Amino acid sequence: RDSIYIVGSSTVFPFSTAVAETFGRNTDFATPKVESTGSGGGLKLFCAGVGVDHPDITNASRRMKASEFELCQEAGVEDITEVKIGYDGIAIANSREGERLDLSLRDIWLALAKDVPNEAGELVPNPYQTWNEVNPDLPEITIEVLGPPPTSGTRDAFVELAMEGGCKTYDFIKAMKQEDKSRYKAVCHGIREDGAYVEAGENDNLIVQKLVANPDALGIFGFSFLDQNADQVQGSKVDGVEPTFESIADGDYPVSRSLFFYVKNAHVGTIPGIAEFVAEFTGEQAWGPEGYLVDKGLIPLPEAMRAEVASAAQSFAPMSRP
Amino acid sequence: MITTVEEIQRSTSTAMRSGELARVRESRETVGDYSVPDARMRCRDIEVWYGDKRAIHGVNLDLGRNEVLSMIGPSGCGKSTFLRCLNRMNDTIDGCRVSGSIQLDGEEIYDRALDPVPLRARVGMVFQKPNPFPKSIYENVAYGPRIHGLTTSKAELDALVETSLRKAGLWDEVKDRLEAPGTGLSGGQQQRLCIARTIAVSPEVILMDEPCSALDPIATAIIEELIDELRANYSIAIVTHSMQQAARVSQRTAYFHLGDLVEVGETNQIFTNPQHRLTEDYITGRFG
Amino acid sequence: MITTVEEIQRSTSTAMRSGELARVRESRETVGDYSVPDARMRCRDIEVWYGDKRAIHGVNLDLGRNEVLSMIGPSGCGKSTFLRCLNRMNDTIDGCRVSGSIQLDGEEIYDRALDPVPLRARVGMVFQKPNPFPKSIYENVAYGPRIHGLTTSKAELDALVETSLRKAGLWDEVKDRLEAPGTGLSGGQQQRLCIARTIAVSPEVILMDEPCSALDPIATAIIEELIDELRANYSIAIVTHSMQQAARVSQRTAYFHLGDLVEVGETNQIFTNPQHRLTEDYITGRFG
Amino acid sequence: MQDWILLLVLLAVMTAAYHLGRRRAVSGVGGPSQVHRLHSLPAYYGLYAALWAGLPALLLLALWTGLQDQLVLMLLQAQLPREMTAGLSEGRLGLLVNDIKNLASGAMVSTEVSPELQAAAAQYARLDRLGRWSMWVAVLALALGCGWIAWGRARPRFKARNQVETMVMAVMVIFSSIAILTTLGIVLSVLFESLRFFSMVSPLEFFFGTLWSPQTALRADQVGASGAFGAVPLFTGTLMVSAIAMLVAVPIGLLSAIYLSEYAPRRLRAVAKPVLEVLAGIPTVVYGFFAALTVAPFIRELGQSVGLDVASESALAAGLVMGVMIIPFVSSLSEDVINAVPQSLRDGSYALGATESETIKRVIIPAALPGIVGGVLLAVSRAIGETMIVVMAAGLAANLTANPLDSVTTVTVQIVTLLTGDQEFDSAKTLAAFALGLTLFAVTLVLNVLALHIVRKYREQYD
Amino acid sequence: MTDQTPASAPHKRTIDAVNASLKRRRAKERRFRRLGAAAVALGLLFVALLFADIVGKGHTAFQQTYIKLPVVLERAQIDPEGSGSAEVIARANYLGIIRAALRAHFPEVTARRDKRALYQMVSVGAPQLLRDRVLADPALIGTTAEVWLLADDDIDMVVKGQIDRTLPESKRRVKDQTLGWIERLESEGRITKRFNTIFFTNGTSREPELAGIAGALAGSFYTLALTLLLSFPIGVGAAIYLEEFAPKNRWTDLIEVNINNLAAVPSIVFGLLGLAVFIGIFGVPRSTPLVAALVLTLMTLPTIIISSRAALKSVPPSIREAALGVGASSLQTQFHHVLPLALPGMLTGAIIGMAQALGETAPLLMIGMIAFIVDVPAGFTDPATVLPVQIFLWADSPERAFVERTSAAIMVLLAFLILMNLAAVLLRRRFERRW
Ligand SMILES: Nc1ncnc2c1ncn2[C@@H]1O[C@H](COP(=O)(O)OP(=O)(O)OP(=O)(O)O)[C@@H](O)[C@H]1O
Ligand SMILES: Nc1ncnc2c1ncn2[C@@H]1O[C@H](COP(=O)(O)OP(=O)(O)OP(=O)(O)O)[C@@H](O)[C@H]1O
Ligand SMILES: [Mg+2]
Ligand SMILES: [Mg+2]
Ligand SMILES: O=P([O-])([O-])[O-]
Repeated sequence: RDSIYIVGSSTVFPFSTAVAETFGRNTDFATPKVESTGSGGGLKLFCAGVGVDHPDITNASRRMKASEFELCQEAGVEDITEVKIGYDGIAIANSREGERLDLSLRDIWLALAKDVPNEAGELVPNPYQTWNEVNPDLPEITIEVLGPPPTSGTRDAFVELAMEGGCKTYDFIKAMKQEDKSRYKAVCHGIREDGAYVEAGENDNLIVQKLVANPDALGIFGFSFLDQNADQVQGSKVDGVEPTFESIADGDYPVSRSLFFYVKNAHVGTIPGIAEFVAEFTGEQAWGPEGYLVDKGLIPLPEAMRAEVASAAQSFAPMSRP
Repeated sequence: MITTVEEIQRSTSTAMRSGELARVRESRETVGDYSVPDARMRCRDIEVWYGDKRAIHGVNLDLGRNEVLSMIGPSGCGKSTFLRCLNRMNDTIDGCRVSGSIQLDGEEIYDRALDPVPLRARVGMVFQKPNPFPKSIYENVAYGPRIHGLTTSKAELDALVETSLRKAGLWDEVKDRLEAPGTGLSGGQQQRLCIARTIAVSPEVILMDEPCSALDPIATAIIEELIDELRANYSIAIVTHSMQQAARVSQRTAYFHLGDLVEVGETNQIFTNPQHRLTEDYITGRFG
Repeated sequence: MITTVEEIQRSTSTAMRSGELARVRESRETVGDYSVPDARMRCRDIEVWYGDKRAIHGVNLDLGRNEVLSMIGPSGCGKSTFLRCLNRMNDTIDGCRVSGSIQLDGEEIYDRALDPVPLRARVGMVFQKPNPFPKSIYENVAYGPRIHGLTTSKAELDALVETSLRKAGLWDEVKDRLEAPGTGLSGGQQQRLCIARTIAVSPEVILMDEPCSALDPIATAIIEELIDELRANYSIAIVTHSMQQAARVSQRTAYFHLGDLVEVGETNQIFTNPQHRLTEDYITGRFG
Repeated sequence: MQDWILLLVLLAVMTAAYHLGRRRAVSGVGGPSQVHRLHSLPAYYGLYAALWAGLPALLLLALWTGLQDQLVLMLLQAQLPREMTAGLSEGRLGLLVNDIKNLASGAMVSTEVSPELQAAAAQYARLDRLGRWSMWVAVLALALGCGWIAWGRARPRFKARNQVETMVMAVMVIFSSIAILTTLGIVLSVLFESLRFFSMVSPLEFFFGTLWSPQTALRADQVGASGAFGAVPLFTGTLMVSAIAMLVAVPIGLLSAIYLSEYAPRRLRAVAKPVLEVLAGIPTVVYGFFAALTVAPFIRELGQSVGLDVASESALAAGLVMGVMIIPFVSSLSEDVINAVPQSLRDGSYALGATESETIKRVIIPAALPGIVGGVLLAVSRAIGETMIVVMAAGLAANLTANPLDSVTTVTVQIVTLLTGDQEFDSAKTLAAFALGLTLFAVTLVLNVLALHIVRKYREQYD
Repeated sequence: MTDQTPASAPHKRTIDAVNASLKRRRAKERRFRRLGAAAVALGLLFVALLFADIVGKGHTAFQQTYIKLPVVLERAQIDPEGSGSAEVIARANYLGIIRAALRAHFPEVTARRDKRALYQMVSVGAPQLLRDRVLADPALIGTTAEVWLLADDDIDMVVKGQIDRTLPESKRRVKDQTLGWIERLESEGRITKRFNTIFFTNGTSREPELAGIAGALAGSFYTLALTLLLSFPIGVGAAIYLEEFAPKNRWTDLIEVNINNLAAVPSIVFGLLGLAVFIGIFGVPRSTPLVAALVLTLMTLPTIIISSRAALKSVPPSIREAALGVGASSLQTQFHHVLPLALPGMLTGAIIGMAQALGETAPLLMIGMIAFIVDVPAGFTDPATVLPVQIFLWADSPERAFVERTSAAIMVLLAFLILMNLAAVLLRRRFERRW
């Protein structure tokens, strides 16, 4: 094998392939082969062992879990370099024919949670049918949100950032975190199953198209799709912040998550081109604010962080146990 | 002992006689009167083509009321082809074209406006190769009455099936296995089943293509008796290779040869005093 | 005028005579000597079942060398079934079981070790319903010689095809359309084609199931002549409904009735002096 | 590359064996004029020799090419200098060897090329060549040896045809058993995971539970509100979507088949049949988009205009489009068998005064039934196995409903989403995919047994 | 109609009954026939609809926008020593040359940000294309040539009207400034649309304007060739054995049910099987046409076997008897007589099975075919992807320009399908006959 073998997240796939292509074009190395297996599937393949048959790099739209790290260690994949490459904003959008919404995290949680507090502060099954029941400032349209299924990394991020963020605004629930962590999570992460939240599969283009067809519906998808389809859909403001490159990069927009890739250090120096590939990926021309990855919709890390991550990545400093 | 077709043809050039008689004997026109008064079916200038091959060359022939007309002739001379014209069965053969006029009770059957369905209900047919449906014996016979709605109750239908099978002489052999498939019968039984199937719809004209070819003498007798009985109300055209049978059942006989209708006339006359040389050769080449 | 099967059966109970003669006439065993010395084929205790239905009840019968054996009997009595046992053609019917012993030149043909392929090449068959291959006429006849490698050159094969078609009396009718499909022939032509196909492989034993049923007298004569000629070298079993034909071509005749072999003997004797009452009834019910 | 040449050489050997075998048999009886004295046609003797010359050698070739690399690498590893391999794990050794291979084949190498590495690369190239040459020798020797033995047997009394047919038959038996092996493979590849699943979730809940909630904890740090594994809604969903699809496909397919084979002019038939078959080849993504963006909104609007509450994802939309997709399964296969019904049966019916449609309904269809059922079964199967359309148009919500206007999900869809999303291979959630697969397998098995019995009952044998 | 004597009661009944019901039956007949015609029409309509949809969306992808600029190809920059060696020429900084040309054409653009926007009008692939151009024609060095440069996908979308110029700036990806440049270039006749050869010669790419279908096409070709090679003989062989030779008993019933059941196994499960058996046990390399073909073979086998068996069943038994009767062995009977008659049905099975295999993605998911592979595969063991997977991936890409390319890829797939089926369809027509 003389080419790099990359697996992993479908969210990172567009960025990873863009780098791979440029790398192939601009160097004498063969263009890496990039498989889209999902973060979990990628890590599973990655951690299966060291050797030509195993991937060199895996992409992930979340951090590697401790259990996965263990798995790697057991299989002899000891030194792993973690590279954080930037952010992916998660947009909550609707058709341009509809009204642009200004949601708070609490609104989002109230609209989509399985159980919500009533006046008495008890948790009851979510009674809200229209947005203005959630918040009188919002228009009177039915709550219908098209979003990814639980198997998707985007969904996890959405739940953790948006839902939990809104949920925490209730003090009694926040207090629960200390007392009964699992109950806290159940309350904050539970998404209603009565049809208001529609699990729409992982094809974000389809969600965009469905929003166009149905102006009352909201959709949850990656920022790149909002960027590409700005003439058809508009991102709702969350806590008053519109999803834009700048707001996400600055961390003002609250619903965004970090993207990573992991390198198998044992393969560096034996599979040709890995070091060069990492250098390409962590170069300014790629992931900088004016790099080509930004055109593909990647939200770059802040400058200082980029420098730090790049030097760590290019020296292949092994990560510690997460 | 034997006269092959070849030999007959060779003899054509040698055994010429002179005068009127000779002309009749070698006529290219049909010898004898092919028309009958008040005919049930009247065929004029029938030509049939299979692709480029002409199988019937301008045949004129009438089928009278309450008569049995038998058609004889060497194998491959066009008997089946002609018979199949009479209920437009040739329509189903790819590349088969029929021209000329065929009238049933004065009505042109090859008229484009004519519906072949009632035509075929009126002109029934028994095929040369038995073709029972892959259904039970009962269903085979009940099929026609069912589609035409001839009976109103199950009992009536049962009775009709029984009578038809009885008339075809098959009842005793199959009465306790009416539910068995018709295709599991012996050759002769299948043939009788097809006869029963045809008479179950009581057509006005019945075309029978060698209905007794696979039958033993006893069964043959039953069928011949049936034909005789049917004649009272219907017209029947029957193709047969047995001249004895033709003599027994038919009033008129037509002799075909290589696509031509060579001679037609009273059965008696044809068998005792054929006019055309070909007919004579055929008749006298008879065995038995 | 007519004797139906039913009437025959009814008469059984009334017309009883006494003594030895009566016993023979009502025998449940086969009357006459079914065996011949130095038989080509020897069948013993043949029983054939179609599912639960027994079609042949313990038949013993020999087929001698250079003889023509004809089998007669009412339709559905099991003639075809019996014939099909002789070259294991019944193997192809689902649910058909054969028991007993059949030997060809002393070799058990139902032996598991025996390859039915050479058997069928040695024991050829003409089926009751003509079944030409949907190929050209030429290919129909050439097929057998081809698979058995009977000819070494195209010319030889052409010659063989021609002789076979000539012997079957079909050559003149088809010689200029050998490439036409065999299924586009008339009924009688198809039958002769199947005969030509069978004799093209020169089997030692030929089984013919009503080979002349669709043939006119002239064609019949040609086939009968052929049979006579073939007898010089081969053994032939022929099923026929025409007693005249049986009398003309065969040396021995077997009479079947409802699955039983009722009587067997010299053809002359069977037709002039039948021993069993059923045989007599059948023979005397003859017409013509 | 070399393997291809070897394959060609092998082919040449087979051709030669054919001719030699044939010749020997023919000359054994004294020339071409005597071939009728052979047991079988001369060609069979040739084929016999050719098959023996070819098949074992091909088998060896396949095995050798499969194993050669591993063998060479093993040899190479054994011969590498101690200091290079010392302390290397198997995986790292593999990487080292990979480097050596890259070097040998002239591809890019990751590190500086040390002399040892260079030497190893040369050694590898040597070994590889040696391996290939021994393969040539072994394969050709086997081909010639077997061919020679077979050639020796080509004597006149030798039952060459039977031998060849036995070989062909054996090959066909092997082919037939592939189906069994596939089943075995499938069962085995889902069984253990299923068992693990059932050790976590009670089968009772799985088979009779009416709540399927994918919102279970997939990871330790993610907690779902409800974790329910009642598969009933999935099966009812599958049933509904497939039923709708069949309601579209069977009438359209069957009627098309009938029209094309019985009524249509030849020209139309020649064109329409292959055109309809294209429907089976359009990627399901396309159908999915079509269902989700054209059909579903249309149904939704239609429903709203008559005052019905229609979910934006509905079983109906998915079922309809899926029905279109499987039309050719019914139409083409039925058309073939309908066309194969002998003309004499049609004639028999027409002669009784039946109309075309009566003939079709009462004679032709019953006679063609086994084949038609085969096509329909294939269509049902395809409907059950289809994912993309359902995901895109019917959603993923496991509703237990009998309303086709609701959103439903199917077993297959759940299997695919569970297997392609973020997975964890020891959580009940991912394992559920395997359990679903196994259950679906069992359920369809039962349905197929029923279908077989029904077909047997109504089978009509013509001729 | 008939004026028979009353004695002929029975037949009078028939024709009367027939005539009485004829109208109804004829109406039924007409209805049935119309229903059939409607079904065919409906089927064809669906095909037409899908085609229209696909072609309507995809036909624009066969054109690609180019921008003509005067490019200064200074010898000093490209080949300073005048060696004329291809290696030196290939190394030159064509990106810089192109950028210089852009700057020269739009001298008013000076701000860094604006310059960046300006550079982005030309595809990142343009330098490489320019290099190839210069390599092919070294005489250009030292001249100022008018060169058609590949435009970026956003520009392409604007020129093709996929991005609405009349929308307010905030709702568009292409800003007013760029739009102004485009309009200027258009008015100067420096923008044109040409046939998109890149689409047919390139492998995939993340840049829509550079993305091509060649890799997927080659992958599909290898995969399906192998699938056909394996599945048709195996399927037909198994069908013949099971239908004609296998003893009819419980065991063969089991096999029959089992094969029907395999047809109902979701295709992704075949992917699991392939992953476990072919990749796991036999070590077949991932993401290759070889492993895909093995999996797809298993998936299409049931279809071929079932349709072949149906076809064999419909051959009349009398044909078999006829062949056996002249002493053909059962195998000869099959191969000489039954097989030719059953071939149309078997080919139908193959056509449908292969169509399914060609359009299938789910099982390939499991065996690593959902991958970004730029190089066009050259064999059965090269990493490859296939057309439906490429379509799946493009359909999931955010770039607007991939929408039309997705449809164009579908058109290519359908063309492939039609070509693949053509031979089979013609062959089938030759063997079709009635008896
Ligand atoms: N395939 C079959 N399945 C079931 N029963 C059958 C089958 N073939 C024949 N039979 C029955 O077996 C008996 C003998 O049939 P066979 O065909 O041998 O009669 P046959 O003597 O040849 O009559 P025919 O002169 O009418 O041809 C008949 O009662 C027939 O119904
Ligand atoms: N479908 C067909 N296609 C082409 N030629 C045909 C077809 N059917 C019959 N023929 C030819 O037409 C001629 C007349 O055939 P037809 O079947 O009418 O003969 P027939 O008199 O019934 O003979 P038989 O007594 O043998 O049944 C024959 O030469 C035959 O070969
Ligand atoms: Mg005829
Ligand atoms: Mg018989
Ligand atoms: O593929 P994902 O893990 O990024 O959803």
